[in-house]
Amino acid sequence: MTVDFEIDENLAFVRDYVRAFARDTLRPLAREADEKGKLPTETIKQLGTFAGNRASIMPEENKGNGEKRSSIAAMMAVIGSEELAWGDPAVVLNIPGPGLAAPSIRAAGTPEQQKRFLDDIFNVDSGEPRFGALAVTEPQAGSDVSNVQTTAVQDGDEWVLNGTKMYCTNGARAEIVVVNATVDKSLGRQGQKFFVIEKGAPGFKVGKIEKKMGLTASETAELILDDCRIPFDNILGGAEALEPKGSGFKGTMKAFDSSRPSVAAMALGIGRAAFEYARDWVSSELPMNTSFPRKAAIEQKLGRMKRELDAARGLVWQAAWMADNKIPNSKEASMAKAYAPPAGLRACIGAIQIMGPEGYSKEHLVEKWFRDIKVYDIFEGTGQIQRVVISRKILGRLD
Amino acid sequence: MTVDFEIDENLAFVRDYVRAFARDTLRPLAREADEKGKLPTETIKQLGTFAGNRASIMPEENKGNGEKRSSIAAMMAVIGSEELAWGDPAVVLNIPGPGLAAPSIRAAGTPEQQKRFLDDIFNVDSGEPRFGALAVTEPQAGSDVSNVQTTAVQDGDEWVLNGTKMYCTNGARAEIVVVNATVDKSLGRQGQKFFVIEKGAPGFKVGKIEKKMGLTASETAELILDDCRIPFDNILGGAEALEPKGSGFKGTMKAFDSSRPSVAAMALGIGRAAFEYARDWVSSELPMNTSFPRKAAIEQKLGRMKRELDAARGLVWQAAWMADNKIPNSKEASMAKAYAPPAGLRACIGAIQIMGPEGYSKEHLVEKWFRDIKVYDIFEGTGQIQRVVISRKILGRLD
Amino acid sequence: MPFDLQLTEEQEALKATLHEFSEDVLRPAARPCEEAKETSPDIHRQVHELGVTAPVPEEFGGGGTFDCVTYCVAAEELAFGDPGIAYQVLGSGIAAIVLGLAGDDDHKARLLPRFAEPEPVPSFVAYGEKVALGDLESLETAIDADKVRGEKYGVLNASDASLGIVVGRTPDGLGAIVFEGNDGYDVAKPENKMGLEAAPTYAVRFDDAGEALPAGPQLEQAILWTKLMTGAIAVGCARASFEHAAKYATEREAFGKPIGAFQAISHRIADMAIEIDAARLSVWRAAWKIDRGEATHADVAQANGQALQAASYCGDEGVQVLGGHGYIRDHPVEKWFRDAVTLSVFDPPELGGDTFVARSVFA
Amino acid sequence: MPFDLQLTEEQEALKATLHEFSEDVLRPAARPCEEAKETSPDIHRQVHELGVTAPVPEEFGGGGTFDCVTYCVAAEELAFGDPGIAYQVLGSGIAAIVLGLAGDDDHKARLLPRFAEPEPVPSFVAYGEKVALGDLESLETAIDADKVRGEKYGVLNASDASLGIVVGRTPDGLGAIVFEGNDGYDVAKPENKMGLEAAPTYAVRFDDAGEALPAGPQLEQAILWTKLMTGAIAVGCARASFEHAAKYATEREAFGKPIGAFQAISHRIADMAIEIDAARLSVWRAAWKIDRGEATHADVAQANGQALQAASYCGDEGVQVLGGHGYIRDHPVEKWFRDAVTLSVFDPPELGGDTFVARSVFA
Repeated sequence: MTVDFEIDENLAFVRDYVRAFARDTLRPLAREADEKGKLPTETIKQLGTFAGNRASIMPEENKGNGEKRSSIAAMMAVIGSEELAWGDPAVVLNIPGPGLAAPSIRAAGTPEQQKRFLDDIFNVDSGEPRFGALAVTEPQAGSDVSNVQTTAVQDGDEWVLNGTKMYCTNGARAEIVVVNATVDKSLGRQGQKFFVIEKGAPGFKVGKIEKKMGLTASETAELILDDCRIPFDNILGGAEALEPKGSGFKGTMKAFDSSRPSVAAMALGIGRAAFEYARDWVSSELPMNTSFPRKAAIEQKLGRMKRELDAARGLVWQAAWMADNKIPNSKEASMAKAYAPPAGLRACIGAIQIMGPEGYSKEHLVEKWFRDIKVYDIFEGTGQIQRVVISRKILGRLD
Repeated sequence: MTVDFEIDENLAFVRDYVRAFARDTLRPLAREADEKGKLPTETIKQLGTFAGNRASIMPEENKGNGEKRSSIAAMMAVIGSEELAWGDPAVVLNIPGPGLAAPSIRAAGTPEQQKRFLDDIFNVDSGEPRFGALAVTEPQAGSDVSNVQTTAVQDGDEWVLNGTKMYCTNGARAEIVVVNATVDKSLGRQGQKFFVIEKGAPGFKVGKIEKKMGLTASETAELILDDCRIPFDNILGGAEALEPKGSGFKGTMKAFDSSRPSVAAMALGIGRAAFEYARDWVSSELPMNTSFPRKAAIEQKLGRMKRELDAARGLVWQAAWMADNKIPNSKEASMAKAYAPPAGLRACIGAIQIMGPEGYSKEHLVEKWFRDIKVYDIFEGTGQIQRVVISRKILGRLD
Repeated sequence: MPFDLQLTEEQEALKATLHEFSEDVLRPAARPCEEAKETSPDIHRQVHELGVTAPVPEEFGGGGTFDCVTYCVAAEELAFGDPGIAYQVLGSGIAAIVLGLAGDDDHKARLLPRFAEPEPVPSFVAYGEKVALGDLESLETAIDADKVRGEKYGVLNASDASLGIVVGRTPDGLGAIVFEGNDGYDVAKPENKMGLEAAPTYAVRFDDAGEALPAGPQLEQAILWTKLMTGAIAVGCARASFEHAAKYATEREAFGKPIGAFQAISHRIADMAIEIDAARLSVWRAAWKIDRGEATHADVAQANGQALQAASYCGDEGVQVLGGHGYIRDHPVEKWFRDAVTLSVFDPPELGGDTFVARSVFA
Repeated sequence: MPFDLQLTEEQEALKATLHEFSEDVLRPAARPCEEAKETSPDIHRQVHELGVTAPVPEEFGGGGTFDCVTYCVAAEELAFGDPGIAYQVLGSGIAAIVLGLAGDDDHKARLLPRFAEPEPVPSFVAYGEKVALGDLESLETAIDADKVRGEKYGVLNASDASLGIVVGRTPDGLGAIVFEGNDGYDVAKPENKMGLEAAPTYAVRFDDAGEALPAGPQLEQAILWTKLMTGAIAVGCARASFEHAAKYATEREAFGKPIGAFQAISHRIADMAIEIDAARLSVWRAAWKIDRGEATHADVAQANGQALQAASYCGDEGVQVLGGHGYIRDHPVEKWFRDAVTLSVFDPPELGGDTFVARSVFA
């Protein structure tokens, strides 16, 4: 063991493979998908086939491998995520699969639930693309995830859920949606449990599909639970989850923890895409021997973009490496998540300004990456929340 | 009345006069005073003579003109402060006078107190330099000025004060020191009153003289009140101050409010000194036709320094103009105070980096200005406290 | 008069009128115009009627002109309503200002009355280029007598303009050529923008003769006024984000309190307020110098730099304060952020603007 | 091996030793050495004995050498103790590293054993110039065969050095000339610095012949190692400020709570932690590339830029968190801020460093 910044051949293979997929398959779909706000079903199917045939193109983590992760799983996840987002951060969310439902089911589900909700549904080749989703956010609870209003009441061998969930990626077309709901308000966070809602459950309605600043090609749905009835067995962890020490809020939130480095890696990938695009544009459109006063400023800006993106990659890889080596990384995961999205955003804005009127134009992709990236500083914990996590790890809890 | 960025001939006269004084008298004293940590007594006397002969070189505000301020008093204060600090921010604090004792006495003192503590002491020409001081900060209460530990207990026709004050400018040599102390802890802030301690009062001791990062030529003293006895009449506002609606903490703190634009102006003056010094150094040492890659970066940095300093001046003048026009300016005064010191600090660091090994050298003054300016973001309310003030003015009190 | 920030009564009244108009007319029109990718003729006509976008002296049948400070006050207020519509309506009228300031008697008598008609004139003043954006000294568009050759970006109304002014370099300095009708240039392409969509713009190639405006200080100040329009709009855009975010911070609760009770939010609100005031004062100062005929490229670069920085900062923080709600189109903050960054390409401080400021300090 | 951030057991042990040494010896020595404007011989000797500042291969009588990553780990730890003393002791020994990496057999056999003696060798490696500070490509110092001519700044030990290496440009690239004794150059003046005062430096004029080190990739990597020393020290300096401020934030109370309970403080603490980790990783990456013989000027400019930025940021915020207490010399944070800004002139990202990074991206 010694400090080594070279990735080994396994990781390099993943990176190169995913990079090729991102370049050849995702990137060409980006503009049209952004304009139309979706991909043609046929394309989604094809993405599914590509992805299904080559399991390795999806980072391990997104496949919800839970305890089975190898010692480079987190590194694979961040390297793959950077490349996929570099290809296109919205199109990639259209690749069929269980998505964010997987980590929570793997983390808290019984073996039977893992088989039923993940293996049975997603490993079968139905010919139709299948999605899973996770719905945590509510209209009145963004960062404050403990303040959940959705309720779950047992009624015989069923649960009856009521509430509204927002910002659910692929929520409208998902076969299964994992939601959190409180079974006992008096217990606070401990009273929150996770449930799997299957498509077509009575009382499960799709509300509006959000119109967003960016990531438009990704479906973001509002989900309404109006006396939504699901089998009793759909509580994650089964009946044991209801016991005082049952797996609940905290356990499942840990699944989120491990996704922070990957989300940061995606922001890094978007920022890198913008940096490289601007660099190439400068090479071809603005020969460095011109005498424009802007030339030197552009050069300096590109250097800063690279420096900051490389710094972001350092933080992302550090967090992933710790995860792979079973070193607690909550602080470092938040550091990566706090740093990479703003660094990526600065790279996108820098790229737009470097390219000037071609930067704000939809003729090029940098404007799209700018619109896409902003949400990476918001979802899975805002930059503010990350700093709360980091400072508590350093200072302890003082308030 | 219309928008006009030109200062009129009165203000221009003050600016030019103070600028000449700053350039010819203060600046030449700067380095030696910094090295020795003080000025020779003879020099202090001379400064006092200069200043006494030309009342207009001290900003009106520092003379504590209270209600008598003319409609350009605040503008005079900020313009004068910028120039004086440009000359030297530490040497200028050695100009004899009542200093920060004046605004509090003018704001809260009875006419008799104003005569006794200001006019009688400071308007007489004793031949010896005379100083006044204000002591508010305590070891355990920096920003939290309401948490004052110093007590004042009435004992017959005297007050007995106990406590320790820190960071008192000219405190060791002051003829009078204004301190705040609590007469009744149960009343909170309302129980705080201000008192005038005269030199030689029994139980009044000077503690250590602080060694500071910068402003070394200015005396910063610890003051110890150990059963310090002063006449009953030395409570500012007289006996009436003890009545429930008596002038106390809040009223006197308002005197501070009016000093924020001047403190911001001083930071601006220091930053401008550094900017101009670096600009002139570049002109003479680094002809702009050299091909160093640094050239363009230096140019850009100088431009940014100027832009930010001019922005700071806009905010400072806005706050002063509002004061002169009796428009409540608490928010704008804090905006100036929050913005100017960091802008000035960036200018100082930028100047050091532009000048490289001559920047960090004591051969030039920019390193001194860097050391001097940092405290402007701390005293008279840290940048954090200013943002508390600003956001409360905008959002109301939410916590 | 000493230093003064007091608006005149007329300016205050105008500001109040425009503020109300912005709230009542522009805010509701913002999303529809954005989606239509143009400012609807009806909205454009309503703004035009207010008389602030294309001022014409009374002698030419107009409602009278005003100074650049007043213009910046008005532009901020319109942009507070919607930066995209403001960009369209102000940019469509600014040719009147250039003609009024820098045209000869014939230009004024012949061309200005059109702007006094109830119907807005589709017109433009084109200065930005692909690389030399706000950089008037590096323009590659060449003017020789009445001939102009070059390529401009961000040109409003180019597809149907009945009057256009193009800025370029003559052998001696800045020059400008007037085109009547839309002969004399080719629309290279429409610009499909990520922001300011209510103001459709075009890339345009010029290679023909028109009428030269008299070169000189008047023309230079008029062109600087045109450039400063960007900064004035940016201040309004910044303020829109700021006010929305501040209001939201008092209403939205998390962890049992309004989010504005958390310093991570409230201190950013304070910083937004600081940036806005700093920017406005910088813009007003440049405007005041234009009114005195003394503005330099550096003055306007400095003002625009400060204002574009404020708009981008407030745009970003405006979205951030709203969190997920800021990212969806139900709230306007995501739009203002896009508008701000789109505006920012015209004079970004870090990519040229500050260099101009620096060059002035060695004068 | 895949990507790995695990230090070896030897590195961990060294780090622990140096940390303890820093706490026990360097922290108490920091202010006295600063006031004396030199590192006391006793302290210098104690650090020298640790064997990390002037590593000499065993064949030349030393305790063995180690890689650049290890060096950066050690330098951070010493700088955590005191950046000024660290600058003096590391800078006094780095000639041994340059000779070991880039000297010919004669240099090694003749010169290296001196560094293995118990007494530290007063020596220097001089590269910085008045304008071209960290910019190795713009050096004006000219080397022709064994002759060197130019002026260097920030040269340690110049008044009594028994060995010095000066870096300059040959017609083909980077070159270095070794001087034994202190002939061959004139001390122009001592530099009276605002920070790093325990490391007295000088401006020095070179105009004489010495012995040329063999030019080539080895020499280039060795010079980059010398430059990277600045970044490694900066990380330690940043961490010193950070840890002091974090501890203070848990102890000092205001408004009834520890000040770390206020987000205005705690979120800055978080930002300091982020900057430090980002800087350390960047420095380690450049060191790892030096160890592979693959480092470029851009790699080191990038690492130094990140590290110097972290040191200045943490220095500033460290003072700010302590408020008035931060400004007085009773606490060390004001010193670390001065040290950080002094260090920063050698490779400031905004004044050249980022430009190098950019040039590498067009390769």
